[in-house]
Amino acid sequence: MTQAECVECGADVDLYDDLEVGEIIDCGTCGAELEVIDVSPPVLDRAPELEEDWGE
Amino acid sequence: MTQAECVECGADVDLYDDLEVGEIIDCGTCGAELEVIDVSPPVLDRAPELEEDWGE
Amino acid sequence: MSDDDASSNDATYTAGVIGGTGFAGGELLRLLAGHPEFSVVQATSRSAANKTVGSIHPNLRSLDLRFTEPSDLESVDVLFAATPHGVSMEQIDAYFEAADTVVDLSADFRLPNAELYDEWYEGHDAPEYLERAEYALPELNRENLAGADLIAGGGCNATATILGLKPLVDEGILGPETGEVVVDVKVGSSEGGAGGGAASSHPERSGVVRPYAPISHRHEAEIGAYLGLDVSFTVHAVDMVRGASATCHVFPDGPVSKGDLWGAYRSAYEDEPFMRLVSGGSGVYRYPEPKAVAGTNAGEVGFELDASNKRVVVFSAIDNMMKGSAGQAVHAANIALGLEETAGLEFQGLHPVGSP
Amino acid sequence: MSDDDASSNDATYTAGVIGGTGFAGGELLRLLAGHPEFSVVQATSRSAANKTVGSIHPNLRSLDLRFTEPSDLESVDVLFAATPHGVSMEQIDAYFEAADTVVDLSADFRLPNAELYDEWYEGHDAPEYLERAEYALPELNRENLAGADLIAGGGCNATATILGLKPLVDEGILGPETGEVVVDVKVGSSEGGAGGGAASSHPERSGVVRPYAPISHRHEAEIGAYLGLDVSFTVHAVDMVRGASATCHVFPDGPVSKGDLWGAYRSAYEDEPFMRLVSGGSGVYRYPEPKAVAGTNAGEVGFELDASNKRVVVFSAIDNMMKGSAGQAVHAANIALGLEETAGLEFQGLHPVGSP
Amino acid sequence: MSDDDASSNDATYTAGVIGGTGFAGGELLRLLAGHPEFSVVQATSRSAANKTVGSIHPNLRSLDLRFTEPSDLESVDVLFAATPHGVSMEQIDAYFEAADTVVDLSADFRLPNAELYDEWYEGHDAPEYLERAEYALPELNRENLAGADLIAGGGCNATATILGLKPLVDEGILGPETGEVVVDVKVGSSEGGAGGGAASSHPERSGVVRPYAPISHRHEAEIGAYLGLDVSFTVHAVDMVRGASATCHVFPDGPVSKGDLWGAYRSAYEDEPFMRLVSGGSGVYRYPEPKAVAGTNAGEVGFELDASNKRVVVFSAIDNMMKGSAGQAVHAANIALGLEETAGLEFQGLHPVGSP
Amino acid sequence: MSDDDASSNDATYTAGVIGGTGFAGGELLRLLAGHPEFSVVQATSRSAANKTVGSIHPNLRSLDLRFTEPSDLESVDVLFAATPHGVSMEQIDAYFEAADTVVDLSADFRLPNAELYDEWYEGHDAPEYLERAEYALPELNRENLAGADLIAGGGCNATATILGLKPLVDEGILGPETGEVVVDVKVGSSEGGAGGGAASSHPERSGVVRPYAPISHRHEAEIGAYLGLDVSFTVHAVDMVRGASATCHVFPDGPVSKGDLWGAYRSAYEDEPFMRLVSGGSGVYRYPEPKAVAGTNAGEVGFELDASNKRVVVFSAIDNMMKGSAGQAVHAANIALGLEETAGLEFQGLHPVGSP
Ligand SMILES: NC(=O)c1ccc[n+]([C@@H]2O[C@H](COP(=O)([O-])OP(=O)(O)OC[C@H]3O[C@@H](n4cnc5c(N)ncnc54)[C@H](OP(=O)(O)O)[C@@H]3O)[C@@H](O)[C@H]2O)c1
Ligand SMILES: NC(=O)c1ccc[n+]([C@@H]2O[C@H](COP(=O)([O-])OP(=O)(O)OC[C@H]3O[C@@H](n4cnc5c(N)ncnc54)[C@H](OP(=O)(O)O)[C@@H]3O)[C@@H](O)[C@H]2O)c1
Ligand SMILES: NC(=O)c1ccc[n+]([C@@H]2O[C@H](COP(=O)([O-])OP(=O)(O)OC[C@H]3O[C@@H](n4cnc5c(N)ncnc54)[C@H](OP(=O)(O)O)[C@@H]3O)[C@@H](O)[C@H]2O)c1
Ligand SMILES: NC(=O)c1ccc[n+]([C@@H]2O[C@H](COP(=O)([O-])OP(=O)(O)OC[C@H]3O[C@@H](n4cnc5c(N)ncnc54)[C@H](OP(=O)(O)O)[C@@H]3O)[C@@H](O)[C@H]2O)c1
Ligand SMILES: [Zn+2]
Ligand SMILES: [Zn+2]
Repeated sequence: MTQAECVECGADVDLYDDLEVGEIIDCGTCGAELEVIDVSPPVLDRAPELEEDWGE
Repeated sequence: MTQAECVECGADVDLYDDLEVGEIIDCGTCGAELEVIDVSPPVLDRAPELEEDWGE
Repeated sequence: MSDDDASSNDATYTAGVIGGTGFAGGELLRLLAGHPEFSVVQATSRSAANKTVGSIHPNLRSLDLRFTEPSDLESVDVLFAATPHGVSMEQIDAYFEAADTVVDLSADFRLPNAELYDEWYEGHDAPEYLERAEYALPELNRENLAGADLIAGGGCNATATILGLKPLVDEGILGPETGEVVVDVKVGSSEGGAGGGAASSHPERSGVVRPYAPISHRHEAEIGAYLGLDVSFTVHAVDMVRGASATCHVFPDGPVSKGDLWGAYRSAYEDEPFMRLVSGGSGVYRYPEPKAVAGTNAGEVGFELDASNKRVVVFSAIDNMMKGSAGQAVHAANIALGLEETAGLEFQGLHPVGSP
Repeated sequence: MSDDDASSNDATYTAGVIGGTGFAGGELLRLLAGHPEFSVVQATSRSAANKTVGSIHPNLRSLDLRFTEPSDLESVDVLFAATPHGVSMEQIDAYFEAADTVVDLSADFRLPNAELYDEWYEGHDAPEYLERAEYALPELNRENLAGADLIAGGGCNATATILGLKPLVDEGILGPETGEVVVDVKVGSSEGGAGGGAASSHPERSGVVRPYAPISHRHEAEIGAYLGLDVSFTVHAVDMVRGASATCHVFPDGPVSKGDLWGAYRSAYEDEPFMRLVSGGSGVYRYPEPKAVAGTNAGEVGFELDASNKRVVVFSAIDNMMKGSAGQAVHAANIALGLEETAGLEFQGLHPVGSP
Repeated sequence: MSDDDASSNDATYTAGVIGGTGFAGGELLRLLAGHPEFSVVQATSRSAANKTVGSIHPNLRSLDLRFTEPSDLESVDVLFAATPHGVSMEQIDAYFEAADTVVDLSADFRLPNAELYDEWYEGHDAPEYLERAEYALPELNRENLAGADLIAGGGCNATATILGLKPLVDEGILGPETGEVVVDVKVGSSEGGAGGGAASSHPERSGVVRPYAPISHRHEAEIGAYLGLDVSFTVHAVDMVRGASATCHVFPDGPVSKGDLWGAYRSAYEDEPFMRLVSGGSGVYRYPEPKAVAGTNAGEVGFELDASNKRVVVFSAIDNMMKGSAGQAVHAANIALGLEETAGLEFQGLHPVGSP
Repeated sequence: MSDDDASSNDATYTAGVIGGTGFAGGELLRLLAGHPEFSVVQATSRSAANKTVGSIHPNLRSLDLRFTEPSDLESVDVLFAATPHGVSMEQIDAYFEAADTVVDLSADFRLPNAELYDEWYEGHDAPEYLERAEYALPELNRENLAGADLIAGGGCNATATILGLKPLVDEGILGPETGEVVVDVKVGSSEGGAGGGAASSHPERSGVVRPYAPISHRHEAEIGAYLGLDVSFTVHAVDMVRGASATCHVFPDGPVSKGDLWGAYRSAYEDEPFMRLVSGGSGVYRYPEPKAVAGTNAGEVGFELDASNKRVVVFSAIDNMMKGSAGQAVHAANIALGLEETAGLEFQGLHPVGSP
């Protein structure tokens, strides 16, 4: 298992070995949705926000 | 029916003719509890606050 | 129950409601059907066309009216539109073909110009109507509503905030130059409309104090435009269905007395048919509360002076479905048409009442 | 808000309310103040004498009326009494000295005779009035209400039950000889009145399904007296403020069809101004629900036929503060005085609505 | 918060949860992660694969586990399936390839044979497993659970009913030949699962007493199969999230005393680790209530004797997410594996508590 | 249910609870009875002496313990006092006669000195203990709790606020010299304790957004004493039973980035066993919410940066009965005695959950 840094909060995010470019995972610390930009070495970026209406 | 001024908000408070010194009424505008201090002419003052716990 | 006839003969004006299955649309139908001067001739819906109004709004089961498609507008005196943002700006020409007066409840015509609109929303389809439209809140804009033919209902959180702060602005206690204005709003679930998703399901939405718009709520635009204030605005969802409550924390520049405050609020609202001042007093209900106005077009406003840190706290409570949308729209229409302001809006609310 | 004048000049009848700080009393005040034919001249309270009505009932802040002591009754056309059981039977002579017509909401005059009263309560002070009194529920007793001078409001759970079962009794589908009748009732917290104790505090009363009258509820007496049925009656407190919902599980002797049931319910309620049949259909609201009638004088009734075990399930929903008390009282007074039945009772209720 | 390690080393058994984003799945994950003898190695979801468990279940934010696709099952000792009806019967062979013991919470394996299944559902894909499966409710079926490899969790309303009536059946007070058994159930919104539609939205679902299954609820099948009783069953939605409360109105053939009833209930439940008798007593909580057991695996049962009409009223309350699903499943698994019955199920619930 | 033995043999410490019928007292009893290192030997009550603990706290029906008079204290290792303000300061000598360690949940020993106490309360009976007492909140005062013999539990609203703001103070983002700090708090009804009056009755308290402490709340004293901040503090009652949610609107002097904020909060709470950062993310629960921590000792903290007006909004949520009182007390006692910090406090909370 490798790790990458969350671009939102700076925490380490565990990455499973078979993760592929384009997959979305959430940071376990801040919950941000992160897109896998590269795998070796792993790079994460904020996933494009779904214009999700969550309560209004 | 006479009137007196509410010491809290300044609104006129209608006073019934048989009102007596010491009676407590509430101001119809601001709700403040007012004590009748004098009747001719009528004078109102804030009634001593009951240490009323109304929700905590 | 014997049927109410939706169109009563001696009504002066015919009315239509676009978006009749929605929450605001349902309230418009209730108010207009009970209004002495209106007769409802059409309620539109795409999803429930041909169904009775009562199949969606159970309180209106006695109303003898069926939804029809919005593509097929009937000619009316006044057309009320209660659709999501973006629909009315596309349809506005069609609306004016069908009606003399249009009252729109969405944000489409609320802002005074296209620049401000673009700043907070995403491009306007009919910017030429922005100036023509009048903001519906009578306590703010009564003088311009008489005879208006395009009326834009205010946002519910903006309405609560404007009602709370306007007296302070009018008296010069608050202005663009004074310090921070923090507006902390609490709202019920009907604000989200009938179409709610996962976050609005009963198990997830019950019992919450949920920061749903921590920053950057679009109603800031209206508040800025009409009060000239930049406010720090945060909205929380709480466990009620109806109601919006705004707590405004205000820091005037100089010393303010309770007398000053009473003066400002009494002069602003003493003659307003729907406004009540509720500040202190005794008993259970000492400050504005949404449930004290639930179901009504009333607005409650009150305040407290925090001498120690020179803060004024202003409380303001409305029913978002009434003063915050459908009631405000009918109130504005009454003024536009020269009717009795309170016509159709006389319901006094309930006590006791839970979480209406 | 400019004041409503509690006494409007063109009202035909003057009214007084005993127990004006209570929940039923507050609703009476609201209804009578908004009634075109009544003008409220007195509301009594021992605990809040001299205070404004609005200090207790926040929805009535615009009403210009103060509570006075009940010992000092003014002369009125109609006196409404909304005090706990036992008060009216002591005061009834004084009431008739002050008024021509008395409408009592307590159980004091509900039962037809002293024997039955003694069986369920503890001895009557004025048994001579029991026969004179008319049970207020128009759907049951309309023909005797015209001109009545002593009217006894029904119990709220009894009202819900009677409305649900009466059509079956009238059609002979149900009678003293048919099998068990199980009535499982769910009620809101306002049924307990304003004076609640520990069990009514918000932390203890929220979220409950609490069997509060597992057996031997006194409303069985009214149901027995007016429907001729011995029912197995159990009442649960649930988390709402207003509302009573009765589910009646009924086992007719012979086969019954859905057509029979529709026939019975339609012939009973088709012409009733406040009754709605809600049985099946589509959408969210398919059977009677208290929240669909909250704040109104409407009663919803519906049923389902359980072919497999020959059961009929009847659902019935009312607002206990309206059809179950204050609304029923005003409805009966309207009939007694020959007024329009729906006068003052036109409010159609709200949608959406939480737990009103 | 420092992370819990989902898999603790000294745990005896590995576990997987199918349907981990659902309401029952979330509770399984919570219980298993806190269980001294289990370590959770997999939670599946199609819609949230790769996401942390805490992104769906906010109470489990400290759990270091991500959802994976259900198509990719890991080998475990015990596999818990909490999917909608119909999924497990299709996947059951795959489940047994991955696990020695399968605990299914759906209705797929609850009924004893295919005939009964077909009568109430729509055709079974793997009828050969029906006989092999053991009904999970220990109070009914403890002796067959030890060593069972396919366990079928009971329906929540059936569980509440069976717990209430079983002691009467065991003592012969109630049987196929005795009179009507009316079961009037009140349930919370979590019973509908995480996927709710329009009727489950907060504005529509708040404050209801809504007859949602007036007749023909499928849980009647389980009750018939395991108690030998045909019950008249009606389910109401009320305003709570968790909880199922069954009120059973029972009419024994001959006279029954309170002593008989206490005897029946004490001998049935005295030694049961999760059952409590609550019948009368003093204070606020005198009969079973869902909120007294909310969050726990406890079941409360109580009764009252209505001498007048020879009725016994039985009250029964559980948390549908615990005793009614996830808790019952873990309890049964504990027995199947020979663990301490209460392991992982020790939480005692809260007081005060609102509507959990 | 077989009885739990309240005093388990291998427990290391004996404990007593003064005020055992209260809300905080009940939670203390639940936590201590389930704690591996404590055995409860006494729970006092004046009003329920001799009654079982389960007669008041229905979730504790299996606890084999009866209330005794507070005048008759047993010798214990640790005495927890959960009485209204003013009782402990009178009894403190008696408490220390009975116990080595005293944990008091009232405000009596929260403030650092008599001057500050007199400013906010009305004169202290035992000011000599004020300095000896340690504030119970471990996130603020862990280093002084080890070995402490007098521990003063923090106020629940103060706790929520301090947890939210402390990281900003520690990093120098906020200080006595920075601008206004507005703290807008929303709380549940259990904060008022078991003894509620008219305003706490279910009909009046349901569905509220009620400003109950508009200004001058005493918890400001604690916040000032321990964070060095003068805050503008307003508390609202909302419709939940448990929970306190503080929204802090903060205006740092200079520019702050999201990275600065994450840095401050992560360094403050990353190693804290009960603190969770919840700021954004996806799904339904994106910011701190009381219901996500209900029943647990967890605290959630999150923030958002309002670039436009240089505001930081900080959200903080706790269960007032746990992190805000009983849980905090047990946590502090664990530290004082050198036990595992999380001992007895492992419950993870529920999902879904309504309004617990
Ligand atoms: N809820 C509030 O508190 C509140 C307060 C102030 C202002 N408003 C504003 O009022 C408007 C309505 O809000 P709401 O809460 O009532 O929303 P809602 O419940 O979602 O109702 C929306 C209505 O619009 C109809 N509709 C949607 N798209 C349409 C389209 N393209 N063409 C025609 N009809 C369409 C829908 O019916 P069909 O899908 O059946 O056609 C439905 O009747 C919104 O603009 C909102 O911002 C609401
Ligand atoms: N709540 C319901 O759903 C419902 C439904 C049907 C019928 N009812 C009946 O309506 C009546 C009132 O019920 P409620 O729920 O409104 O009760 P409530 O809220 O407790 O009100 C009782 C009222 O009676 C007054 N009162 C009490 N004792 C009195 C006395 N000895 N003399 C004069 N006034 C007295 C009280 O005011 P002061 O203490 O200030 O004088 C208060 O205004 C009851 O008989 C009840 O059975 C109620
Ligand atoms: N709720 C209760 O009170 C209760 C009580 C007793 C028994 N039960 C039973 O427990 C089961 C789950 O109920 P629930 O309330 O937890 O429902 P729920 O909240 O709707 O959850 C269903 C779960 O199943 C997953 N799922 C759905 N279809 C699937 C498929 N074809 N293959 C794999 N996974 C699938 C869903 O996740 P994805 O969509 O992400 O895959 C979700 O995690 C049901 O059978 C129900 O009858 C529930
Ligand atoms: N509720 C909260 O959220 C919360 C949060 C933080 C701190 N606190 C503090 O915790 C304390 C208890 O609060 P609570 O909410 O649990 O209050 P509560 O529910 O009213 O309980 C108070 C308890 O104290 C007992 N008591 C009252 N006066 C007493 C006296 N003179 N001598 C001995 N016992 C007495 C009462 O029982 P008997 O009458 O039967 O003796 C009762 O058990 C308060 O100081 C409160 O400020 C509460
Ligand atoms: Zn992160
Ligand atoms: Zn005044």
